[in-house]
Amino acid sequence: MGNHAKPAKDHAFFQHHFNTVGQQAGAAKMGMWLFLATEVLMFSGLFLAYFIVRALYPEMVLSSHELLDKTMGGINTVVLLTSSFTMAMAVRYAQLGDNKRCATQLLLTMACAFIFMGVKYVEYTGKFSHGVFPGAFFNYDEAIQYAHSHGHSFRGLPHVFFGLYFVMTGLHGIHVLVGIGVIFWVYLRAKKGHFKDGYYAPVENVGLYWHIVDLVWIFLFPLLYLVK
Amino acid sequence: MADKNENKLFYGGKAVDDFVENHEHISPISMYLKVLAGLFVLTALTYAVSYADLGPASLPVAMIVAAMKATLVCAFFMHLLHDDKFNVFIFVASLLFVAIFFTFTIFDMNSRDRLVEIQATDVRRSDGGWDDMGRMSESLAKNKPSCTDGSVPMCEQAFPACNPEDAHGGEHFLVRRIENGCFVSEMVPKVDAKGKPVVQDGVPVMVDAGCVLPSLSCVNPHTAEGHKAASAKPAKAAPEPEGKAPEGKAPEGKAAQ
Amino acid sequence: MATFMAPENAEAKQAVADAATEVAAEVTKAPLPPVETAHPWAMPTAASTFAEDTDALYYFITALDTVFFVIIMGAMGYFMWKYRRRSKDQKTSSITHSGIVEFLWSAIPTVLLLVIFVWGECDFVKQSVPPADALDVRVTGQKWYWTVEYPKYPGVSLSSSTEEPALTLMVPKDKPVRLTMTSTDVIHSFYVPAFRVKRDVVPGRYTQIWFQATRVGEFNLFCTEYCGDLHSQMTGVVKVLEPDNFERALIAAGILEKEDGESLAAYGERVYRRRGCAACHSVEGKDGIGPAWNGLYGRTESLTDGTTVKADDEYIKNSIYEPNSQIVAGYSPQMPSYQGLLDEEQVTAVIEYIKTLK
Amino acid sequence: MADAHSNESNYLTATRGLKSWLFTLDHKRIGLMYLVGVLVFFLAGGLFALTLRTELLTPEGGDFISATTYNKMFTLHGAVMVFLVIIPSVPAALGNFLLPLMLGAKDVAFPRLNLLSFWVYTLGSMFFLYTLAAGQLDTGWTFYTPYSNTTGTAVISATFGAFILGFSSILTGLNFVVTVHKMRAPGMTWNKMPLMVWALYSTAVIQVLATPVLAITLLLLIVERTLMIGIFDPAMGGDPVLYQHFFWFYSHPAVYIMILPGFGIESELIAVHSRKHIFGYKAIALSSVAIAIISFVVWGHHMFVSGQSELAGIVFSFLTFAVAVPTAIKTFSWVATLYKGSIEFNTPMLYGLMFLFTFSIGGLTGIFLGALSVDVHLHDTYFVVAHFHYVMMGGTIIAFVGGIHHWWPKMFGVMYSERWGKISALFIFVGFNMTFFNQFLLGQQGMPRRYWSYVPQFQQQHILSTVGGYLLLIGFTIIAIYLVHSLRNGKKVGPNPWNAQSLEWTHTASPPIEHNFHGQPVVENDPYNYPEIDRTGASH
Repeated sequence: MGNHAKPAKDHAFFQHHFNTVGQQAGAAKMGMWLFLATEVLMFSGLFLAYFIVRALYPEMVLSSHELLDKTMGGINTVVLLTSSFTMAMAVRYAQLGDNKRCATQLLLTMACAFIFMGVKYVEYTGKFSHGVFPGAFFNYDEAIQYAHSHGHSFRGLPHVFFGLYFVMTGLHGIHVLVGIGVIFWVYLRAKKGHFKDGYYAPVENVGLYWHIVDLVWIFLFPLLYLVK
Repeated sequence: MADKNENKLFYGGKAVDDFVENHEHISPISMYLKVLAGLFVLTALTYAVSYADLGPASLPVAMIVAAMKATLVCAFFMHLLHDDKFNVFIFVASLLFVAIFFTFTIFDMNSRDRLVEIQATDVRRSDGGWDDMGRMSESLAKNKPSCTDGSVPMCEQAFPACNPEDAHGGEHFLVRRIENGCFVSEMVPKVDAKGKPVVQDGVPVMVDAGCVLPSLSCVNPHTAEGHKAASAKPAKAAPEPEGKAPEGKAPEGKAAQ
Repeated sequence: MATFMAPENAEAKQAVADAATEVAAEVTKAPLPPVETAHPWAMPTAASTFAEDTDALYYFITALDTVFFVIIMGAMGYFMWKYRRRSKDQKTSSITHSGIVEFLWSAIPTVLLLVIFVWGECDFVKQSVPPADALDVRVTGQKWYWTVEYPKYPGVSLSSSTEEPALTLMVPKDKPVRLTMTSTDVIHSFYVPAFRVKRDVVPGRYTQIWFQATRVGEFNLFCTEYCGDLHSQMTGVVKVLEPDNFERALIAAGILEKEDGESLAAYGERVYRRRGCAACHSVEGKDGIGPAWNGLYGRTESLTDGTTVKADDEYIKNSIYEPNSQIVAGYSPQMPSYQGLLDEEQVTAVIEYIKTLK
Repeated sequence: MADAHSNESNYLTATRGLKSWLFTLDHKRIGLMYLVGVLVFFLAGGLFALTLRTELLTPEGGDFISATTYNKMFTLHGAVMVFLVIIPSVPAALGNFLLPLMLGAKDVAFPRLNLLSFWVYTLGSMFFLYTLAAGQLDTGWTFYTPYSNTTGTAVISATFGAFILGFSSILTGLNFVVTVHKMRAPGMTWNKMPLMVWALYSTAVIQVLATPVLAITLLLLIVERTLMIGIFDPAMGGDPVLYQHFFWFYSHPAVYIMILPGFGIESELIAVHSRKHIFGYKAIALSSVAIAIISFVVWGHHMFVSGQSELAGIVFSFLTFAVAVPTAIKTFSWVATLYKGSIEFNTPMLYGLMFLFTFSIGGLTGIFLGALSVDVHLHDTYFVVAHFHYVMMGGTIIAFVGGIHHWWPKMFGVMYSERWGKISALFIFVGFNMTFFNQFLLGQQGMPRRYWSYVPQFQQQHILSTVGGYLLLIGFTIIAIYLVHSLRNGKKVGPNPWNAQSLEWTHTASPPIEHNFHGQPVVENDPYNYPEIDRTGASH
């Protein structure tokens, strides 16, 4: 791909304080990886809280998580993995300078993200309508009835589990929403044909961000929905 | 002396001729498709496994599958396989620090609970006296069933029971106790299945299948409402647990739920 | 579990009562005399077996630190004088590093630090494992007083006071004592400098310390984990007694009963001081965490729910047993219930006492 | 303030108007704006501290402020000094100004993120100001649960402020790491970077790795307070000691975020003003990185008596001693740098030497607190207060003040009054030691921290401490006056008044031009290769 050399510094999105385009792109990507490291550490706090609560109240976590809908979680996993794939494809087309195909893939990614949030909405409202709120707002009377009607029973303090569930999936959901925002931003830029001549760092970085959102979900799904 | 470098280009500390550096790796679509297929297969696997009751193996299995999926995403979708090695290092380092965070905290939590169980512990009985829980849990530890198995609970002692009733619609209260040598906290309805109140004088007195769960005076910091254990009467003629280890009555204990 | 046996016959009872009165006069003198003082440059009075160990290590580190500090500052001072700039073009050495010197000043501190670690660790382990025959004491921390009970002596209870240094813990000399502690609200920390023991008191859990006192006397007890407004008043007095006197003195000081000939109001005042009421309720008109008690009786109070109530016997009794059912406007629901902590007679005495406060 | 040697405009005069500052992408201007913010909050935090000290003149509480006010004051003093002053002081203020200059870069890697970081800092500080208006905060800067869950003060706005400030810190750290990796001038190998850059780099690594955990901790605390989900609050089934793990996993590395940049400044001060090559360059550089990493495994020493398991306490104690070694290496190396030097006692160097004195005390007293059995006695007493003030103030703030004096001519092209500089340094030296040395003695006798009233036997030392506090106020006031005075009336200086050898002195004017350098500087020299060094080889 050495055929798009531009000799001068008149590259459209080149920033003056860098020496070369390669330096600029390398710096942007390294910055993104550092940001991803902070995301990993931030979510790690929640995962640690989960493991501690699980160790303190094993039977509580096991009895509570039965109330979550595995199928909905599974659908969301598939949706998010697909979106990761389309995102990777978008980066590929941006690398090739194919703005049109890149935009299409970004659009598909956003569609998946919206489906994900839609399923989450259904899950959340389903819980809320039966008194399953986080923490102090957890309505034990309604929630116990709801659990019994599904053949489950709580042991211990389900308000802690659902508190964690809402915080973990909520923070992840916020990341999905932010993701939709930044994907839309690169989508607009792809529409304008910005990505060419080896300049594709924004798509790549948004892609990295989107994949980390996916990664977090890959762990959230089994821990919250599946594990016995 | 600086001026002589005015028009030179440098990258990575070395003078370069070409303004644009190409170092990207473009993977074929087929590879992305293969990865996606792999991810779907693993998802199906973990979903299916969750229906098979693996017991304690369930968590490690699920985590291994998730780690495999994460590796696929990182290596191919995120291009870590072909990326600058330092970016790989950053990512691995972040995982390393997560490991530090987890290891030390969990180490403390684990070694602490054991200590509390062995040494800490005397619990005020409802009559104002104290029981030595340390000895109770010692005797329990001898033939202790798995902590996660809640099917044979023995009601030994209640921990400070608190009453966040305002927070919970007023029909339940919180009880912490030791069960099979494990800490268990529960929200317990104020009225048991037969409609019998398990609260007397605003005090959580659990009377369940022959076990008396006396509790400490408790304060809910949110309402600062305090309660103090009053007299607790066993439903069946269980012996008063006057400072005695409860082996005698433990076997006929029944689950509170 | 050995339990304290009440004396059987009348004679023995009388003997205990006499001794108790005698010691009571000694221990309930208020305020207690100022506790230990020491030279500002020295460690505080050493009154437990741990104190000697801890102080030994403390002085060892002090000596070591002093040596190192003198070396570092001595070198610095000497260089500052010797190599001060005398002329603008004064030549300096081209030395940039020295493997052997750098190795030595890494290795020597490492070894010394290891010694300190092992020393501190051994003492710490010793402090963590109480002997089996230790006297059991229960400590409850609460905003902002300590309650101390002795399982071996049912009914004996000591409390600290935020108003004056109050007798909070009594222990025999030369006997190991094990404290099992919990808190009912926020984290507190139990600290007796003279014993060199400290441990946080955590709500929802039990923590434990033990010590063996080596010296008869009175010592400070501090709360060292910040716990709110009266954190600095959550102090008490630890009294170490000869083992021979201990039991009698403890019972005399720890059982709160109306004495013969004592007026109900006077008894109420003793309850007020001994059961932590003073932490929040002033009797001099300063409103604290709770309303002041003087002029309270018979007053009409407006409550947070907008209703009003007359502060009569019924209301006060209810406020003691179910404190948060009726909160006076301007206050927050913070008071713990005294159900089971104060009996009917004590509540009546407190009400009588409130009546006398104008 | 135009450059005395040419008519060329510099970064201060390149553009004009408030907007050109508030929306600037120039790292030097952003650094200066940070500097102003940090100094304003330093004043506020200092005044809170003086209020506390004044109250502590007598053993009885209440002769100046009430217990409630006292608690709010020490909380605000701690929170403001930690989150708004010390953490951004050296990295965000001086570091922003210096890092690209020292590396020979035109700017940091992400100038827009840099500006964002400043605005996030401003937003975070607004939340702190809002906290002041909305009932203040009385939890202590550590926000321990369950106290912070139950107190009636404005915990949410304060923790949210700290949460936001965390992002500012992360953005700065991220920017610095990338800048050091990608923006070094040709010839600037890792071994030719000034030690200030090494220190900023190590700091940035900690900022990136530790701060996100603070973010999630504070977020959980906010959720715990609003929704009561039962992670930290024992009344809801949580564990208050778990909160302490979460908090100290960030906050222990954070004390190295605070002190490491101070080490960097110290290395520069000692080397430049004694005209000697820094002794043990590699040891100092690598020990910065070692400290950065080890700092992540010692947090449990804040919890020796908190109900953490004894076993965990022992492990943490051991690791704590491990972190003392690299610190000792640095101190010895600085002293050795003075050997056979040509030491000039100007104001920056006085702070450099003062740092060695105070930081040595701070470091050596840390050994007491790392030793388990001794810590049981000293934990949460004034000994701890004295120790961390010797490290944070005697270390970071003294180095920061020294750094301001050292780079003042570079920042503004003017020199301050050397005589007043020395006088104020004397005030600060005496005042500081008078304030805090007594507190070691108070602590060893068992005076608990955060006490509003105390037993009378401690009064004498408290009085001394308070008087020392006022001496500090005088010292800092003098500094403020002569520095501001120098801006208009100071003597103009050339590009390199100290005759230093790092790029910010040798390759650009004072003040620097807008884009730092004409062309791309190429590094040929070691940053500590001073002309006075005797190269005849006979110096060993």
